[in-house]
Amino acid sequence: MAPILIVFGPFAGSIIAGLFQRFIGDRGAQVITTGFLVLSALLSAWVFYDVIFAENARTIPLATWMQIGDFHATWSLRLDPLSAVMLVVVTSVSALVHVYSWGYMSDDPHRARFFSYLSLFTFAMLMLVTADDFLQLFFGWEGVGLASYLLIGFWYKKKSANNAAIKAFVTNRVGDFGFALGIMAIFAVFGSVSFDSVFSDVEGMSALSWSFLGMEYNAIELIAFLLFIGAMGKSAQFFLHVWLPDAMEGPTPVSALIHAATMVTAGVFLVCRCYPLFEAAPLTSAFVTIIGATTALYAATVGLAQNDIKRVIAYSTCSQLGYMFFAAGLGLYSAAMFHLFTHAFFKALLFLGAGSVIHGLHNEQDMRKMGGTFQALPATYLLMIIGTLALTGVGIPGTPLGFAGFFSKDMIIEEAFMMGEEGVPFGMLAFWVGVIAAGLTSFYSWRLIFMTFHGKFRGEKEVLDHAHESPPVMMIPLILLAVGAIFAGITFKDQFVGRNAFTFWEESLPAGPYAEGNYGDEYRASLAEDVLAGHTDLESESLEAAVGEGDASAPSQTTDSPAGAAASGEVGEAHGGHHPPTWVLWTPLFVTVFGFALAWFLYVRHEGFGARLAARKGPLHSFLLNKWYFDELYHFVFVRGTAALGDIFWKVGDRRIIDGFGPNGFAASAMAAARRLSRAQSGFLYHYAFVMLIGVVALTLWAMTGAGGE
Amino acid sequence: MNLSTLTAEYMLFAPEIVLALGAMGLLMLGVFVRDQDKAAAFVAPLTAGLLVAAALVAALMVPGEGGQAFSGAFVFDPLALFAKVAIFGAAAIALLFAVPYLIAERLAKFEYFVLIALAALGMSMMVSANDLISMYMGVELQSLALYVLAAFNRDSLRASEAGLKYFVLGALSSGLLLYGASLVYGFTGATGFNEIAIASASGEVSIGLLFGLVFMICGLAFKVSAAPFHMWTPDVYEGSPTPVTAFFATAPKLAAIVLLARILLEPFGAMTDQWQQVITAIAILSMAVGAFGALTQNNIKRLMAYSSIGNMGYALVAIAAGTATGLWALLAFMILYIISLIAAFGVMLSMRTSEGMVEQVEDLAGLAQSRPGLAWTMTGAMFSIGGLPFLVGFFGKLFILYAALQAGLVFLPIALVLFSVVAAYYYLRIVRVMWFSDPVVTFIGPSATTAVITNVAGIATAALVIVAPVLFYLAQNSGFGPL
Amino acid sequence: MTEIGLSHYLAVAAILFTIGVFGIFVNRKNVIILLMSIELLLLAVNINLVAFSSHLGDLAGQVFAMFVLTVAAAEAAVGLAILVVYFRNRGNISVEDVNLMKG
Amino acid sequence: MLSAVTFAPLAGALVIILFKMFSRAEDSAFIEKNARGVALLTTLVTFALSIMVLIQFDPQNPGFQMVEYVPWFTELGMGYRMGVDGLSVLFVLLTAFLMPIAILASWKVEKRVADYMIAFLLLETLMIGVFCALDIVLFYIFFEGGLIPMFLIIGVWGGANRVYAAFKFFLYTLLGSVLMLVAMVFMYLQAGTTNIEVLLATPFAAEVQTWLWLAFFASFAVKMPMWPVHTWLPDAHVEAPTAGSVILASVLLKMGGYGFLRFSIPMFPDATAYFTPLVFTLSVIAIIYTSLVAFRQTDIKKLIAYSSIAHMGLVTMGLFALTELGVQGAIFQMLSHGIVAGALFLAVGVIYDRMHTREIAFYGGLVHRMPVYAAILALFSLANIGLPGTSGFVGEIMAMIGTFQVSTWAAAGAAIGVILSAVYMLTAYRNLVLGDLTNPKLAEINDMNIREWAIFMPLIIVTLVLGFFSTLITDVTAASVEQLLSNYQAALAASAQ
Amino acid sequence: MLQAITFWILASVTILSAFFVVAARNPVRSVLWLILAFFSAAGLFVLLGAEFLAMLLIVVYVGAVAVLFLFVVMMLDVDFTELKQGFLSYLPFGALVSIVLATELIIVGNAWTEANVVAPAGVNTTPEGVSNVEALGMLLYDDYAYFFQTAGLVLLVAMIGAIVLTLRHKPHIKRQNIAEQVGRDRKTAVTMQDVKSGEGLGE
Repeated sequence: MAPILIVFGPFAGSIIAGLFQRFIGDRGAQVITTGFLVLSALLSAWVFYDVIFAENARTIPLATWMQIGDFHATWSLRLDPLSAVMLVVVTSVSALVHVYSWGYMSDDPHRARFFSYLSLFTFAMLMLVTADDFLQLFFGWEGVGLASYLLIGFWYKKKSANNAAIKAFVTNRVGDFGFALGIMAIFAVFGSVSFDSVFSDVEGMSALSWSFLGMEYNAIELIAFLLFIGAMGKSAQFFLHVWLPDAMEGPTPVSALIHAATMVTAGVFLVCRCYPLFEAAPLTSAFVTIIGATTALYAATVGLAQNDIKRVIAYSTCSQLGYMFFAAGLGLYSAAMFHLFTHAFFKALLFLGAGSVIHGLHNEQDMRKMGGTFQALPATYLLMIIGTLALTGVGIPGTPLGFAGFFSKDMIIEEAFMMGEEGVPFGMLAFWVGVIAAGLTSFYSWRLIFMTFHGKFRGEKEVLDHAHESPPVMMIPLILLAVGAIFAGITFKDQFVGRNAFTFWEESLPAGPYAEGNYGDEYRASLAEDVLAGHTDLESESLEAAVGEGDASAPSQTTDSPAGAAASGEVGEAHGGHHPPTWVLWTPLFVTVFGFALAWFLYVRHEGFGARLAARKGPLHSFLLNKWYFDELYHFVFVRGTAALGDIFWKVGDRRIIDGFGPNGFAASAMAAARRLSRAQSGFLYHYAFVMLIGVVALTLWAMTGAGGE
Repeated sequence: MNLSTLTAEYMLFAPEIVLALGAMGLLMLGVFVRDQDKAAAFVAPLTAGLLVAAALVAALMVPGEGGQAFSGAFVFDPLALFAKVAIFGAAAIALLFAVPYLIAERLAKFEYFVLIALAALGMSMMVSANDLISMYMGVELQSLALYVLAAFNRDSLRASEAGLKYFVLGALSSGLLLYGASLVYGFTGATGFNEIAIASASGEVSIGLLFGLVFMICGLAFKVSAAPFHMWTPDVYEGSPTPVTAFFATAPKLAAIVLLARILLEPFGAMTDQWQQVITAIAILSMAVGAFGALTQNNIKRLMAYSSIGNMGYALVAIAAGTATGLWALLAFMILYIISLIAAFGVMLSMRTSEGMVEQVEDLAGLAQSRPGLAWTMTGAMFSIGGLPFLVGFFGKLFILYAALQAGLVFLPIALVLFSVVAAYYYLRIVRVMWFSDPVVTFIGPSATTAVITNVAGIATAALVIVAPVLFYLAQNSGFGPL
Repeated sequence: MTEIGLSHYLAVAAILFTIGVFGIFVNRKNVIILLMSIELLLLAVNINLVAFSSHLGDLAGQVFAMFVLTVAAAEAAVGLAILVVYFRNRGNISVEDVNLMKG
Repeated sequence: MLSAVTFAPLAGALVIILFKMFSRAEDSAFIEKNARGVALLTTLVTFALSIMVLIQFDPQNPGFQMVEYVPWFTELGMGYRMGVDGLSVLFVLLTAFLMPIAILASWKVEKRVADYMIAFLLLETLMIGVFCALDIVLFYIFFEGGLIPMFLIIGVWGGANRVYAAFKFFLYTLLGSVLMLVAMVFMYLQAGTTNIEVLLATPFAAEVQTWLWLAFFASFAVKMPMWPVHTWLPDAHVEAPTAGSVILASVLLKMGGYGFLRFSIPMFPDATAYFTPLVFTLSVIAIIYTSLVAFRQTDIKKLIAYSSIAHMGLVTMGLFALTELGVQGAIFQMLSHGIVAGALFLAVGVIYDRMHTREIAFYGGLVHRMPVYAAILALFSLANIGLPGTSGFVGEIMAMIGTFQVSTWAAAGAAIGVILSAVYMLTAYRNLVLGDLTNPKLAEINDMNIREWAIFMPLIIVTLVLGFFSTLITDVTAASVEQLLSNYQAALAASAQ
Repeated sequence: MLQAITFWILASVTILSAFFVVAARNPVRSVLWLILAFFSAAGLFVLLGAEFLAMLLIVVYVGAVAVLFLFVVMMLDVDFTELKQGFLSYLPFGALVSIVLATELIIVGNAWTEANVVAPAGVNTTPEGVSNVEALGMLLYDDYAYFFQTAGLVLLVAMIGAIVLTLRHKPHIKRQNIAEQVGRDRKTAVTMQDVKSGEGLGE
């Protein structure tokens, strides 16, 4: 019952708020939706415990959606560690955003609609994460796309908002195009769309080749690739990233919830969910790595030059998603999920913090018109600093001291190095990109802080005078998120990627090379010894069970996946553990500090230097400011191209060719024939007689040819 | 020849006798009544009654299976029976249509009705002809009456021009027919169809016979207004008084096409291969002319003339099949076509404003609002003639397709349906004018008789559930079943 | 040249027939010539019929010709009547002018 | 039972006709006024009857059910035969379901109301007849007869360019179907019967099949319509009155798809297999081409019309995939499109009734005055896009999955169409509903009234319910589709030997 | 031989005069040429042994029909119209078609052989010792009575037609009505008018 309530509670809230606003008022709508969300969050926490620690992973079937022959799509709730993690992330962030929105949206006349959309989004996201088959996943996938569309375009009077909404939806659709084809391919290859039966058949199908668009591909590679296209769209990866910055047209809580913490991570979730497919598809995994790395670097560079506070964070999000993807591409699924988890807290924190700034400065988003606001917004300032520290991954390697991002991001960078060492394709590339991007991240994050809070205020005087700290209803969620941003890493490190990863993920994800390298077979063996020695408590029993299962699933991992092979094989034996060299551990911190220093130098020490740099409009700056001119390129190729093609098809194809030669052309020639016939009917007797005569002669000749021919 | 065989022979001829004597009686009656209008007023119903009586005599009095009379010059068989009943019926209706028109146009003369009766007699002889001479006499009896009728409105230049054109070209076609007949006679040595059948079936086909046949086909093609012998049709339809046009469009067409079918199927049944291609050519030309010729017409009578050319093209497709099924399909098609035509002409005869008759298509504008009953009837008639389903005309075409395909023809049926699509345009155009536009002129209501006949025919075009099976069984029992 | 057979008569009839047809479609002067051309047509047919009748030794052809003659007379009567009516309306009988209706 | 469903509307029409005939001129206003009521009542009764049919229908039985037979032209092998199977019963229901809505949507028609209602009721009889007929000639009569009332509906109550549209519609579709008529007669001559049940079991020689298939294709492709014979549809839709557009999009187009299912595929399996690549090609072209064209439309009805063509492309693609999913998806898509496209046209009708223009540029910012309308239009726009959770998605995805198994090209093309549908639909929605209310003429426009609510409610419910529980439909059609496909495979196997 | 010469003369006269019927500019001359054509055709009939028909041709055609033509030509005051443009361009093609037709027909005529004729059952031969007229008469009133009656009807139709088309009861023309004339008396014939002076008979 609880899972059902978690998922459908927000839905009910959404419906009530959306349809019965007239009866319950805006306040009622807020209370109801937020109430449902808080309830969901609490229940999610319970489910999280129930699934992961009480080992109660299960699937709750609800109803049949489609049933045709072998094709079976069901409505169900799959509760396993992966979805439990997502449940917690989604519901908790969503609940906080709901609460935050009480304050943020307090002046908006359409609050009920807003809360309805937010809850609708949450519902769709929950459907996505609890899906047990690809179809329901797709339902949630498109559902969040819809909610995102609605929320981006929430201020429907703004033309830019409407356009951004359409851009987001359509770009997502492009991704969904791949996803849908992926589903089709899955059904064509596996004869099923349910996760369990697909994943269990992967091995048998790994050699199968499949013809697609005239070419032969390895079936699994093909499927993984197509699914990844979907993930690219939703997670704003390179090529399909264009919508995310524009999505900032929506209200800030939306950005925090959808475009930072939850929806955009759905792509990562998808890849993790389908890791058996990606494990069996090395080429696609390599592609994932490349795309992830490219995105991480690209978004970071673009972030350097942006002036809109939300856009900076948006590119930051994009960049962080890149981290997650290249991690997943390298086989570091648990690390990717871990970063997803921590990222949710600090990125939501940053967005909401930015929202607080915007709220405080009366909807001012341009950082060039801010500065020196830390006195007016001290709490926000502090929280933003926490968020930035978490994002940039500040922490002392080798110790449990560090913000959330430190554990997750540095884990990814280090493991990328290790993968690179082991020869996993593009591992080293990913490592260096990760390092560089970390430096860039640090720079633009601190740039944001400095431009916003330090120095002199550059906007209109009145704005600063009226600047105010946000109300408690907005600050409390911020504080809760800040707590997460600080502690989520250290608390859950062992669970996600560390020693407890085996029992944490069970079969839903491989524990990852770090865990396997450090706590793998030897560790398990020693645990088993402990158990044999009589340390029987609940935890070790479950561990044993996990070990057993881990063994059962081991062969497929060790043989098929390079990561798995590396993890359980040579590395573990060679180094007696899974540890990168020390310089690798320190490099991220170093670049982070360097980035901070540079930002400080440019924006505090020599305040105005950055602005002057920007004012010079150098080619590099313009290139970055204009996001590498992607929008222009896409506008030219796709938007204009589509329009031109549409016009050609319509005006030339339909009107001139089809209608021109078809019905209208025929009608015209028929009328011409009719007029000619009508002229031949001259009214003169002798013409008539002559025609008759010709008829007679012709017919007799015709008859003679016929007679002769026989 | 003893008396009993003579009586039996004359019994076969009874409908004609009734008609001939009746017509002469009416002629006398008309002559001795001084007031012309009065004479017309009571000769008309009497003539209609006479025609009905003749039909009844044909249907009921002729004994048994029919047979041949006058040394085989005259035949009474199911085909003739069917055609006669239809001809007399159509003639009677055309005649009743005419009365109010003639009175309104100050043309009421009893001769009109007598001429119609005599024309019907000629047609009756045509469908019973079993000899070249009786064929010719029947054709001429009919034609002479029709020439006169075309020019009956003798104070109208258009009517007299129509009569003149019809006469000159008709005489030319008679010449062709005769020349063909003379060749056939010369190359077979006989004028009787029975003997010609034997001759044409034996051995090689001589070129003279073939020529004779083609000439005869040409002559008769004129009578059914098939292309390229159709040129008179639009002008004559337009120029003749409307009730005469209505008559032209129905009974004479049926008589001529039945005669043509009889000639081709009976005496020349063995030469199917030879005449089939001639008929095919004529049929395609007719369908094409019928389809395209009417597209630009604004005079509704002229339009109907082209429509008639096209429809005769369809009928020729049925003949081209050259089978009993084809004949059956032909009869079914013709009778359904005539029913639809009666409805259409009934409406055209109702197109009278306070200033006289109008006959432009545009004059029908808004009929659906001003006179919905007439509009529905005309709509039904147009869609029926166009061969749209759930109206009876569709079945006519269906049967023709059926017969043609059964006979192994493929090209003709396809041509038929394609031309019928083109033709659909102008039927739709009439419907469009009636329904889509607003009324421009107001019509004086039709007379009671016209209204009743028109509406009954209009309902019949839609009541295929009743009409089609009845027709079917009629044709079936006439001995021309499909199998 | 000396032996006159059926085909000679038929040839005469054919030429007459052609002249008759020719007269109909080539004539531009007046309608009455058309009527005469028609008579030529019928005459050609009659020659045909009589020639065949004579060569076949079958009288049916001659009887046929007789009826053709009869009908030709009737046709002439009706034709001339129509012509008169037309003349009364139109004022002349030029073939070129018989084109009120066309299209 | 089926005859009752079929001819109930005709009875209603006759009632109106009789009242019209036997009344004096001064009563005509009264008749015009009450014609609406009579028509609504008739269609509701018909709907009730059609539900009875569905209740009696046994979904387990793949064959024809509730068969009625009355001798009629028996010598020609014809007969009045009616019956439904899984392939057709839902179309009957769809038709009967949409008619009351169409009538309600026409409530504001003031011009020649009685004639209007007669035409619609006649049309309903013919449409239901198409789906029930078990005799090819009877089928043809219903199929083709429908042109007449539709011609009048477009021509009399249509927009400015209605004459051109009506003629184009009529002649185009007529041209397609006359060839089918020839083919039908030919089939009769081959098989000796016009009984569809028997014909389904009659094997035709392979070369004969090719020609017959092409002839049927000519008819159904125009009706669907498929590229490149689609150009009549935008014109017809644009000019037709709202209810006419609804019926045209929702039911008339489906006749083509139904025809493929009923005739082309089962009766000419070899030819079907042979021509499948052609159909796929045309379908994909249709999907992409018309989606692009739709994107550029300035007339909202035209946009929806082009969108319909694209969706029908998906249907033909699914049908000719000849996999269970493909066919089921196509059927589902047809039914769903019937609801969704109908609703979209109705939605256009709502604003057209108020402002009398369909130019997208005229509108903008409607949401300010018509929030409820905006929400409903959004729902159906999304359903048209094929958002999961609406009926639009289910058919699309099933058809595409089914096709992918056969042709990845076609499926990929269709998937591109899915992207494009979002582009044009959302753009149109933005331009109509969102943004500022700039046009002063719109300042007083009113939101939907109760009648309009009543029109949309059932459609909304059906769209969503089918979106979440597709088995409601697929279970009904499953047995028949399975039989269709197994017969098809068997026939192919037999001819391969 | 004599027969051949006669044939050639008659045939050429027939054809020539037929040609002049068509070609003559004056319709009166056309009629006269027509009469000549009939005469020579009658001669051909005699050559063929159809004496009765030859006589009939002269009596009916020359005596009635041609005279009727002449009458009408003279009654209708026809003026001679000039040939209009375009005629000459149209003539060659027309002539060509005519020649094709004539050639075809002559070829057909030459194709006649006895072999093609299947001796039919009902051959009507002229009995021995019976003249052509008598033989025809026997046939006409016996076997062909049906046609004979029909011919009567055709003539009836022609009569009705001619009358109905041309007979005019002109209402404003004074006609002599003898009964009325005879029945007049003073009462009806004479009326008394009281004419006042200076006013006249103003009606």
